[in-house]
Amino acid sequence: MQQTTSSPAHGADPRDLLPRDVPVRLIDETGAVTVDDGYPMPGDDLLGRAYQGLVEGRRINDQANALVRQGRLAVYPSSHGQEACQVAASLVLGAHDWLFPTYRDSVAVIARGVSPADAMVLLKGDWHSGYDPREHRVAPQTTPLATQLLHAVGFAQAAKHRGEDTVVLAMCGDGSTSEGDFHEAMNFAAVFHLPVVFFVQNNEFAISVPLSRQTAAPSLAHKAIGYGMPGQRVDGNDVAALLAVLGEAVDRARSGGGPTLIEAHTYRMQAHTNADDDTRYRERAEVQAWAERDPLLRLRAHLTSRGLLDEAREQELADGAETIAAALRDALNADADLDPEDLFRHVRSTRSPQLDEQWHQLRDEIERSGSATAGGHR
Amino acid sequence: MQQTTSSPAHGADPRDLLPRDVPVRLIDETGAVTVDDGYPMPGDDLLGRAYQGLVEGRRINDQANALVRQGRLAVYPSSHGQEACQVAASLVLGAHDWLFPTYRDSVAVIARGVSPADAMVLLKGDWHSGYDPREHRVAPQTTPLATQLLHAVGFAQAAKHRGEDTVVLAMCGDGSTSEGDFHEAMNFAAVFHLPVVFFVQNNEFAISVPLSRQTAAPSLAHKAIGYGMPGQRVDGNDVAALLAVLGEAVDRARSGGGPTLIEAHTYRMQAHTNADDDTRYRERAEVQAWAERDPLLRLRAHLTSRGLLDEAREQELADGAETIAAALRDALNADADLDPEDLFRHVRSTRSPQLDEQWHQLRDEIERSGSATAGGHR
Amino acid sequence: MTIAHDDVRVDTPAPTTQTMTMAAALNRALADAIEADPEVVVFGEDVGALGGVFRITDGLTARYGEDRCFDTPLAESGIVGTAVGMAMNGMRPVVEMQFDAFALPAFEQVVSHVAKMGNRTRGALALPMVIRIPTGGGIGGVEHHCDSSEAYYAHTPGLTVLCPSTPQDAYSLLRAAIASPDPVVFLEPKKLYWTRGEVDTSLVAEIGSARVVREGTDVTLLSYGSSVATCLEAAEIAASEGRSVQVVDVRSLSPIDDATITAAVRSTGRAVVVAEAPGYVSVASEIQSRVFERCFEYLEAPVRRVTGFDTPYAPPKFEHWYLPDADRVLDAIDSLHFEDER
Amino acid sequence: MTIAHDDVRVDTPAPTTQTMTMAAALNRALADAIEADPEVVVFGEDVGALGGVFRITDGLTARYGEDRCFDTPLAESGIVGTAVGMAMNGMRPVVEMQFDAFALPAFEQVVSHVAKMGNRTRGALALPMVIRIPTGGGIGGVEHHCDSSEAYYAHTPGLTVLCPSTPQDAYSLLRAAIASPDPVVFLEPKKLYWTRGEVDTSLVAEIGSARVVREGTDVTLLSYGSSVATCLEAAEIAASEGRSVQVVDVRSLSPIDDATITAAVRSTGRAVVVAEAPGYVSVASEIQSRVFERCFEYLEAPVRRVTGFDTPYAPPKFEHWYLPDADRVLDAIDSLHFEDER
Ligand SMILES: Cc1ncc(C[n+]2csc(CCOP(=O)(O)OP(=O)(O)O)c2C)c(N)n1
Ligand SMILES: Cc1ncc(C[n+]2csc(CCOP(=O)(O)OP(=O)(O)O)c2C)c(N)n1
Ligand SMILES: [Mg+2]
Ligand SMILES: [Mg+2]
Repeated sequence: MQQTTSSPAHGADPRDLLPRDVPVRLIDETGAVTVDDGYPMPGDDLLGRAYQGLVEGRRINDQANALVRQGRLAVYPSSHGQEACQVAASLVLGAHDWLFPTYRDSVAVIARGVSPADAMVLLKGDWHSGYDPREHRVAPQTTPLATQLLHAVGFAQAAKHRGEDTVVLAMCGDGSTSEGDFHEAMNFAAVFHLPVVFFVQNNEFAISVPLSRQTAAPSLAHKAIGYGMPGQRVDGNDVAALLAVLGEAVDRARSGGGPTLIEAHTYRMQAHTNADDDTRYRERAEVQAWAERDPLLRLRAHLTSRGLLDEAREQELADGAETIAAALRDALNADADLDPEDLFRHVRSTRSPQLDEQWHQLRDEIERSGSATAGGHR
Repeated sequence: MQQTTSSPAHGADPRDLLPRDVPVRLIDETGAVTVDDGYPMPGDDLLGRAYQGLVEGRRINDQANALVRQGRLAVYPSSHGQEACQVAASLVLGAHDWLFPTYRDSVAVIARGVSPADAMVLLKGDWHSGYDPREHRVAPQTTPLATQLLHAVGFAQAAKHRGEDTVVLAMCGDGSTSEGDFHEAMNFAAVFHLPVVFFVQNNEFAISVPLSRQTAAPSLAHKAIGYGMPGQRVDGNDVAALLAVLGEAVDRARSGGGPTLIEAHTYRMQAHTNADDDTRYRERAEVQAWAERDPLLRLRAHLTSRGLLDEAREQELADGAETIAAALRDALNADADLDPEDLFRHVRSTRSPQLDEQWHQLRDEIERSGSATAGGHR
Repeated sequence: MTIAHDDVRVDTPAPTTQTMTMAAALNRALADAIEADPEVVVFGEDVGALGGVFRITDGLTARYGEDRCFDTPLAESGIVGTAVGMAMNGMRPVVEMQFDAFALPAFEQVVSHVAKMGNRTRGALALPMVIRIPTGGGIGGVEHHCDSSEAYYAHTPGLTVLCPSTPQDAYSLLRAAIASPDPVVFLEPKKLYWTRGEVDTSLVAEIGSARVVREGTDVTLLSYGSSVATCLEAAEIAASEGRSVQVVDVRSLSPIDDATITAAVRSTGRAVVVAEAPGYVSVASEIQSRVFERCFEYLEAPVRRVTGFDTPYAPPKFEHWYLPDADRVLDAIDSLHFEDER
Repeated sequence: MTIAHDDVRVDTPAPTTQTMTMAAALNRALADAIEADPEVVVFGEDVGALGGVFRITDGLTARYGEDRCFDTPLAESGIVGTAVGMAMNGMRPVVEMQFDAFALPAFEQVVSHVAKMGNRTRGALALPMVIRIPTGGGIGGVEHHCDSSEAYYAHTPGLTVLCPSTPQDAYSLLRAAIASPDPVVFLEPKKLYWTRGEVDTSLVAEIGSARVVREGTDVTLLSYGSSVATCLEAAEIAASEGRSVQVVDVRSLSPIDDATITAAVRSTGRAVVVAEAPGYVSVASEIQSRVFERCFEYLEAPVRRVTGFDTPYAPPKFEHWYLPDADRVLDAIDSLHFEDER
């Protein structure tokens, strides 16, 4: 393990670590280009792929919400409105990089290649996680807030130890920056100078709690300097800006420049999950105002105005998204074949005699009841 | 409880929250004055009291070390070299303010009025804490790192709730800034805009681990902006600068200006505790270099050059310190009268039947053994 | 009289006894405590405008202001740690953790300070504070939302640990907890939040006392929280099979009411301990060993325990296999060497 | 052959059996593991240049470089959380917590991830990692330096919890822990660090197995860690009084070796469980209830437990009253209804 610790920037002005006063933006709300000296506009091809991701991501969010209403998913924390962040987080990573997502980042997980049905296993309740993390290099979606940031750091440390040039992108929400683990993760990454990009989706809320109750800082990205890493703010509904800012951070990480903290300013357009009632804590007008800044509409306007998108392509993308949604519906409408013995597998690699006893007890119960679906026996 | 959350500085430049590039200093290593536009030199009377504190603090550190060697104290984490921080932390507080110290801050605790013997009860092993926190408004010295910072914040929140103008000064070391609780405490204090002064004694080491392994930040005070509070750096061996910088923060807190993070650059001149062997991890030359910046010698030179200190006064102060040391010696050489039943008192306000049973069992054992000092009975 | 959750009124004197859900009873207890004592403050994540993810703090901020019920930053150690500081300074904080597993970041504060500050200072800084934790499963929650963590707290000297099984106890134990000069971990079985029952708001429970909730002569079921209902269900079935089953709600997990428990088991000579948490090193195994110790000469059969398996809590679709149910309790009863079956 | 701590050599083939302290045995186990497997890394607070506050990692950085043994920032959740990430990425981290109480900030990572990641991912990300924790008292340490926290870990499904009582077990259990594909909490009794014994470095212990350390026919003492010595001392005294005492070192606290324990107690019909931690909801009470359950028909008397009191750990000057000693164990033995005393 390379234990090079980066010493406080010698010569360089520490203020260079501060984020901009205004979030980086490359495409404005009307779809028009905003030229930025520091960040180039991503190429057309990348923008096109991003648009496809947005269309599919939006469709997946809608479909998952519908599946909750139909009782096929226990719960779904939608990223509606945050799809630009989701898609960019996936597109900036190389095949051998790793993503560390939260419960809200299903769209990013799917954009990495995980099948929507596998990504939904957790929320369907068939198991705690439904994909092999190694296959698409995506860690299990994490619920205990900010804890995954430390896993990401350790993961990067192991990669660096082996001399691999893996970059790790770790996601969390604005509320999660208040947790102690956020602090420890940022600090470890900076002290060990690791290839980690911390990507905070500041969607203004942690369930019901607004950003103003999470922090009094000028911005969340202003925390970076306190760890000695650069921080940057970006318009979280501008996928072009996200690709540029995240891309730069990934490049820096890969070339040995250490970690970066990026705050995307976005908005959670729907309730925290279906179990939440957001009318209790925010005005409809506020939500409405953000609808105008929709990431999908914005990129559509941009691409259309530049002649990169026409109705035929729109239809093609819509059809593709519909196919994905249909596959997800089918998968979730099918009842998985669950094996009660799974409860006792993987507690440890070797089953203890105690767990064996417990499994035998359950097996007897099930046998007596004559069916594996009923728990009881009388 | 006033739940005013301070919103990200409107208008004001967030960069104003950054500390200086160079720590504030009012008296240099030779004792000469360094004029500073931002911070006035404390008055002669205050400097005089500070000098007395330094002399007494140094004597207490020496005496406690001796008591460890004699086996009268189990352990002593000395603040030798950090006495300026210790004394200033106490002097800037008003009678109704509160101090939240760590295990290393015995000199600060004593400077608040706690008797040295009471302050040493923890280290002697007679109980976990030896003074009534309310009497001198000093929380128990805390060992689990950074945890006391949260207590300080909650304490200040309660004071604010009652409309009291209490200021709380909370101390920790450089290493402790890496703990999650440090982060959560800073953040709560800033979000609730509380009258807390966070005072970090950066003595370059956390036991054996040097500052470079704790942080890659330009300075620890650079963390403040990430919470939206001002940060400042100060020469931790210059008691005048400490009084000025801490005093300003206390004033700000008292007048509703919210919390401040202050980093004092100092040095732990001795091993972490007597149980530590610092030759394993640092060069003698480094320690020697810091001896030249001794806080006591520096203030002595300053006061002497200004005619505020003469040999008679020195002798008087030395005698006073010797009286304190003698009292400490006497107190620690006396064996406290320990009552085994104390084990069962204060576990809860009312003793449970189970604890009653356990006490009766112990009492029987002791009675059978015929002596409360022997644990056994055969 | 059945009143809806939203009907809870505290401005005007309410009748002493009402039917309400456990959630409403808890809400009422918090409101009454806030009214009764100006030092009581309620805080945590989403407890303000939202009223908590389970709506236990519903309406408190609206009625009593941000001063008395407010949201904090998202940091559990921060919540518990600042509560410690407030309690040191004369307040009575009642904090909410959102789920069992999300109380874990505060564990150092709980063990090293909440449980020890009073002891450390010889009572000078005893901490009158309550940590409310929605506990347990049976609600189809995804990972981290259904754990039972009472063993961690009950093992820790210095903590009082309570767990109600009825709306009445929810009310009167929570009032007792808030009134207590000592720190209390108050475990609220999520599964029971929407069960209804009579609540007499003039009752304050006694900490450290168990309650016999059903008399019986053949066997004693010892339980707490959501498992009490499982025991009552099992007792009912057993009765129809001619077996007289006594049910004790332990409810005070620390300190525990040895007297009531011991008397109950001695009277029947047989006992089963039932709880949802994994059984290994658990409150259930503690109760089991205490009963063995104290009732050894009275026992006709070994004391049994029916608990969650020693696995991580099951995914929603596996929950029905995981959770102890009445059948599993009846199986345990059947194993108690009854003469009529020998 | 008695060799000093500093003499541990790993560059050249050492004789298989040597006399050494438990501290040296642990150091040797770490060094041998680092040499045997390039994926093993050791980290924590002060484990580098200092060699750990107990010198267990002494010399590792000097010999194997910063790559293999290094200091971290002062943050326990950070240490355990990054270890989780490393283990996810194919390494075998062995982390040191400085004292029991200072492992508590990492508790959420331990319970919600270390214990569950393998389960969550159906074994795809089982975590081969070891958390070493110096445990227990008897060293005159001030508050927070003498706690025993095995109950917290043993209760948590998914964790393996080990606790050696001899230098040999320290070596061979730690090697087994590091070799295990599963996460292990490895509790090192501080009080025993400087006790000496023979260590055969060719031995790797079996996780999940208890060890009969003294044969006896009248009563079985069940114990682990520093209490094993207390039991052996009591057995010695009892022998001089004509009582034949068997002593079992449980050593694997989770999973536990029911077979050995049950057979031992059945052979004597009497048992006392001895441990230093507070007894309430403890590993001791778990063992006690398991023995009651499994040996009920064989028991001549109730199983007793001798444990720490249910109070915060005592200040140094009170420690001799707090800690279970041989006399207290002998008292418990005396209470076991021996016929010769009836
Ligand atoms: C440690 C912890 N505490 C509390 C929770 C409960 N919880 C789940 S999501 C959430 C809000 C998170 O807000 P944020 O980090 O902004 O992410 P967002 O949901 O907005 O994407 C809370 C409090 C949790 N999962 N983990
Ligand atoms: C949570 C926690 N982890 C570890 C320790 C052990 N420990 C005691 S002091 C210390 C070093 C603290 O360094 P620093 O904060 O710089 O304070 P200093 O000792 O230099 O005054 C450590 C690691 C502890 N007391 N608490
Ligand atoms: Mg958010
Ligand atoms: Mg330090």
